[in-house]
Amino acid sequence: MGWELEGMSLDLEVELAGLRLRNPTVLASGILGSSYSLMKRVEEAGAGAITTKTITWEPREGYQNPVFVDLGFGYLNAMGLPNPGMAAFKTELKKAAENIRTPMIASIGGGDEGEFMKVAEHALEAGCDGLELNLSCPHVSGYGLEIGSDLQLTCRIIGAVRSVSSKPVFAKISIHQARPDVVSRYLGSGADGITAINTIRAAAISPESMTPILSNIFGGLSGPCIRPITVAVVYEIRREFPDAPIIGMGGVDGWRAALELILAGANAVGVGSAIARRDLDIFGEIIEGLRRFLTGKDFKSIKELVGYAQRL
Amino acid sequence: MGWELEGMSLDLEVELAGLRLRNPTVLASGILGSSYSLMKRVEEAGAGAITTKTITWEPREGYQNPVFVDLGFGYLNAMGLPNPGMAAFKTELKKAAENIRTPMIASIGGGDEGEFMKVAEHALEAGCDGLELNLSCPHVSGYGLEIGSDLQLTCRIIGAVRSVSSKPVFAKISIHQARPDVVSRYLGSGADGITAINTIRAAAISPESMTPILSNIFGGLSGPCIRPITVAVVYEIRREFPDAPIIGMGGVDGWRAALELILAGANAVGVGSAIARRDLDIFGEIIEGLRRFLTGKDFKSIKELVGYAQRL
Amino acid sequence: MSYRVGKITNIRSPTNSIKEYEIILEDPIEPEPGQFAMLWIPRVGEIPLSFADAEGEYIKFIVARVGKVTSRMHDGLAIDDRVFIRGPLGRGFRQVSGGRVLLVAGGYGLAPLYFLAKRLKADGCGVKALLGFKSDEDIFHQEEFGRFGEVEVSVEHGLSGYRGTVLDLFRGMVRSGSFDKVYVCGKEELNLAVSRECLRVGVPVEASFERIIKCGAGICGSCSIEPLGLRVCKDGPILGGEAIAPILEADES
Amino acid sequence: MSYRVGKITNIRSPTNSIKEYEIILEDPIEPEPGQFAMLWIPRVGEIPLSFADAEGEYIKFIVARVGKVTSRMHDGLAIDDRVFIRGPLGRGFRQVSGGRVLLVAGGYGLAPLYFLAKRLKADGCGVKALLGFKSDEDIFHQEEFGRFGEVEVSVEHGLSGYRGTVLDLFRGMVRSGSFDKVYVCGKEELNLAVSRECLRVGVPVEASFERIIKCGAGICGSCSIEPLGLRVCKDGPILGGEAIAPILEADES
Ligand SMILES: Cc1cc2nc3c(=O)[nH]c(=O)nc-3n(C[C@H](O)[C@H](O)[C@H](O)COP(=O)(O)OP(=O)(O)OC[C@H]3O[C@@H](n4cnc5c(N)ncnc54)[C@H](O)[C@@H]3O)c2cc1C
Ligand SMILES: Cc1cc2nc3c(=O)[nH]c(=O)nc-3n(C[C@H](O)[C@H](O)[C@H](O)COP(=O)(O)OP(=O)(O)OC[C@H]3O[C@@H](n4cnc5c(N)ncnc54)[C@H](O)[C@@H]3O)c2cc1C
Ligand SMILES: Cc1cc2nc3c(=O)[nH]c(=O)nc-3n(C[C@H](O)[C@H](O)[C@H](O)COP(=O)(O)O)c2cc1C
Ligand SMILES: Cc1cc2nc3c(=O)[nH]c(=O)nc-3n(C[C@H](O)[C@H](O)[C@H](O)COP(=O)(O)O)c2cc1C
Ligand code: FES
Ligand code: FES
Repeated sequence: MGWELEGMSLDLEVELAGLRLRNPTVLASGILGSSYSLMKRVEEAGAGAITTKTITWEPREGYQNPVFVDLGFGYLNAMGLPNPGMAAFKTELKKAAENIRTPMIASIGGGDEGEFMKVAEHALEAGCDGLELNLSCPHVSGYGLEIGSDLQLTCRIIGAVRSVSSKPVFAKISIHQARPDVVSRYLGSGADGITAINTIRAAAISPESMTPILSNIFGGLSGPCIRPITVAVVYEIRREFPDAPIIGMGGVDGWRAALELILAGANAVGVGSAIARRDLDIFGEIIEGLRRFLTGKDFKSIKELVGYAQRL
Repeated sequence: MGWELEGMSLDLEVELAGLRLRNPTVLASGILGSSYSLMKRVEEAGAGAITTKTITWEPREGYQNPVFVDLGFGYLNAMGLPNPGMAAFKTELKKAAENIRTPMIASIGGGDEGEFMKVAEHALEAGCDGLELNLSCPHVSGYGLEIGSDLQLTCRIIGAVRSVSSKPVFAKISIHQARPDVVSRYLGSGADGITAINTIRAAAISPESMTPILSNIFGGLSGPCIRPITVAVVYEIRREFPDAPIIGMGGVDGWRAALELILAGANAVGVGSAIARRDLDIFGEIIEGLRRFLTGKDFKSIKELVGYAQRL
Repeated sequence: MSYRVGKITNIRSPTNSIKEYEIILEDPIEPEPGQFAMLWIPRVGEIPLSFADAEGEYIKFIVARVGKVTSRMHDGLAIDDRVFIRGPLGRGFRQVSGGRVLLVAGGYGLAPLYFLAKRLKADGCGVKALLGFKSDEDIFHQEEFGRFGEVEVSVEHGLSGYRGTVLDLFRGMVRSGSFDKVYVCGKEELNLAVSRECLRVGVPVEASFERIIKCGAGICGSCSIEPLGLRVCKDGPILGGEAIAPILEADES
Repeated sequence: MSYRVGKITNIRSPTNSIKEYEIILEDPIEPEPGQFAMLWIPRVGEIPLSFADAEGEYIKFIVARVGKVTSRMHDGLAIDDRVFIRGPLGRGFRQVSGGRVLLVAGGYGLAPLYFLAKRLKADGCGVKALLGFKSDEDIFHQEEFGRFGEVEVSVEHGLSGYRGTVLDLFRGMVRSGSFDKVYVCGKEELNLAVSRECLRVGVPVEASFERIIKCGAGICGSCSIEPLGLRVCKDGPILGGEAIAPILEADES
């Protein structure tokens, strides 16, 4: 591509498994990444890369309301992977591939190797710049973490998708897969990078109604409250795998949080549920904050900060 | 025992694997349970049961400061299981056994089966009313979760301690062991009940210093922010094991939080790091709040509420 | 906590398919007209409802029987029952102060406009409301609107008021050129038709849109309106002429 | 966030083993005399220090060279360096207003008493301070205390002031009966001996205690004082006569 994205400037630019991002912010999967028009808005807000909502082969309705709880310190959601299915999503992906210059990573969901493969192939055909395998959604039966809990199956899926993909493949993991031995197997099976972490299985009960709040009872916890967990996961993966491309996500709610994950070892940081409180302005705030920090500390590039907290 | 504890009243009384608690509050392990005098204060504050700090055979210094971070929505700690070792701790346990009427559960730490056995035997000799096996501390090498990650070893330890104990044995688990298959193996190996959950491995990095805050880098996350995770764990264990005695802990910071865990399925609730903000008054506040709730809703006993949120 | 608890203090059934719920919350809230709440009925579901009124702890919802949750509400809710709400959510109407204002409501779309009329009147506007219904039995809230200004009612089949759609009634009226602002809430076709007309004659307009609301927090993407990806729960539900123009264009093409 | 960031604006070395650090924080805090902070030096450690002064964003610590962290502070910290603090922690002195007050300090124990003297003087108390040191070269802060009242200094080996321990100096003084309250901060033996004397002659007394502080939040149990399990970081560091009496009893038995 011969042109430069607006907002591209050397100080914040990062390279992620071959993708070139104008800045280290990445829209997290499941957040506004369900149509071309929404992704376009996210690009305009400044995101360095955009991940789509997880796409399955068949359309999925998702769960009944309530599907979302704002807990103050974080959020609980059980959307149930609603999406129009690959056939319908492909139209959006194609429009996005044509009109969005920020790298677009398609999040792939599947209940077995075959579904992962089919969805991945179509996503690549539609022109996405990378794939993220959802091996970690903690509240959809037959998908996500239920696949991710089977190490052999997961490695087979990673290997199979890798073998058909010309674009980088990220394995998106949960807290339960955040162990050096598991990550090592994922990388060994062909994952080009790691996205960490997905939401953590959780629930909320209202004392007033004496019932669970989510219609699905179980959901996933995100937001600031999981950031310390994300920091530990990213730190440890970076320590064990000095060269692995890592998208750190979980609890980024501003530039300080983004910086914390970068210092721990993330090459790029996902922005997800914080948009509920900060809206799309959060991308600009993170970008500005990181740039101010770099300047104040006399660093030339954000790349110098990746894993900086590990220096002793 | 022929006498009644002050504050014993039928409405809040619970039975926990044979232990009779005047109310469902339990002091969590590692919180003020390191000397007789502190445990006495906790009894006076109203606790229904008291868990000691985790005791190892040899004395342990613990980690250097900083060991504790108040994150607002929760707490991060890496104490490093400091304790004076079983020989010195025994004096405190004996004083406590003589002078404290609230059931006292000794938390047992060990790096192998032998250490668990030795510490357990001495704790029983000293007169504790129950044992809790720490299989889940997430930041001490060779202890806690490092033992708990080995299912066979863990089951052997549970079985061995069970075989020498006249008192109930609780297996204290982390989020990673909170799976029906694992819990089922623990119960099958002889655990009388489950304590869930321990802190979650986490870390914090200061953007100002660009270093980790804890001297040990990794610590455990506790407090309100992990409550939704605890609720899901307790709910799921209760659903799968209708009769298992469960001490739910993680994020209890008042009566509403305690009630949430009880409605999810906990027979008793641990109170830990919330004492940092609420001090010992929190026991009275929980007890009063639960009593008011029972009265307001015309329930006769808190036992009726255990797992109530699972009714459909 | 995530939800505020409210207690139902009054229920009215102005028509067969509409119920009004008066609710007292534990704490006061300050919604703007046009904003909405997610109302959760435990074990039943959660739906978006516009504030039809609000004052301190007091709020009112006007609910049409449509499907699962609204039917369970109509059939099951009683005075003293508790409901759970989160909100206020979304962006409300941008109010003008002073001037002549026209409100156009289709059916239960009058809910946010009633709340708006009350505020506009207090701010010194001259309010005229057009309320459209299917038939005579569906008419409600005519007198209530009367307290804040003029009211005209239209029915498609019946004898009361104007005979026809509220859109027809509106068309005749807006060309008079005597309104400084038009607010509309009804089915999407009504919203778009009224907006198109206003854009044509150059009268500022705002309309209240509906989509399936899930998160209500602007993150799940469920409530997006094409072609610009405006989220009903965050960028809306009230959209102004500039935001509606591209929707009209997409609609026409 | 967990820590407040402070910037060192001034460092003084009144003696070979003592340094005073003046620090400006980003936001003002309001510690009471007797309260303490946990001071974190990244990559070095974190230790408890009493506020020796505080006013808005300005705070002062007086630090004796003792071991690892304090030595690294003495040798490594420079003006403009940043430090991290959490606090104020613990319970401070309960101040009297009016009356005659005696302060008894052993070495760097004068830190919280200096802050207290300043406040007491402002509240109209007549302040007398006894500052005990090992030898002539250890004397510091004598003039500073002079601003708030009378000062007497004791040295165990040397020529300045009273020749002996500050305890001996104190003993002679308290029997005069002319003090309404005694505050003491020094080694545990000094605290206990002074308290014992005060309890005997019936003068209200408070002392500042030290234990190993880890969590600083009252939960880890590290800082417990026997026999009652009082936590220095939460119930203290300042304890009054009633709390000290059982410690004295346990000490004697
Ligand atoms: C911002 C906003 C404000 C609203 N204000 C009011 C109001 O004040 N009074 C009122 O009566 N209604 C209002 N509605 C519409 C109301 O939310 C729906 O009628 C209700 O959700 C239907 O729920 P149900 O379970 O009864 O129907 P369902 O059984 O779920 O479905 C029946 C029909 O309603 C549609 N529908 C379902 N859920 C929604 C939803 N969340 N949003 C929009 N359409 C839906 C379905 O597509 C289906 O065609 C509002 C909607 C929005 C988006
Ligand atoms: C509430 C409180 C207020 C204090 N205020 C001041 C003050 O204003 N000025 C001042 O100079 N000192 C003060 N201290 C003492 C100061 O905290 C210790 O001197 C310091 O922690 C020693 O750290 P180090 O790394 O230099 O020594 P280390 O190398 O850790 O140890 C040297 C010696 O000091 C003891 N010690 C270590 N850590 C502590 C600790 N956390 N608390 C108590 N003793 C310890 C050790 O047992 C050892 O004997 C205070 C202590 C407390 C508890
Ligand atoms: C409403 C919502 C929907 C989500 N949907 C998906 C999804 O479809 N696929 C996926 O891999 N992760 C999904 N996630 C997880 C996020 O991508 C992210 O990993 C997690 O929320 C942590 O980041 P945060 O704290 O910034 O939100 C979703 C999260 C939320 C809050
Ligand atoms: C300072 C601190 C020390 C702890 N020490 C132990 C311990 O020794 N053994 C153990 O099993 N759990 C220990 N825990 C975990 C608690 O017992 C509890 O499981 C956890 O903190 C969650 O509960 P909370 O949110 O109420 O604090 C410790 C927790 C804290 C905060
Ligand atoms: S309902 Fe989720 S974005 Fe609007
Ligand atoms: S230092 Fe932990 S209780 Fe005081």
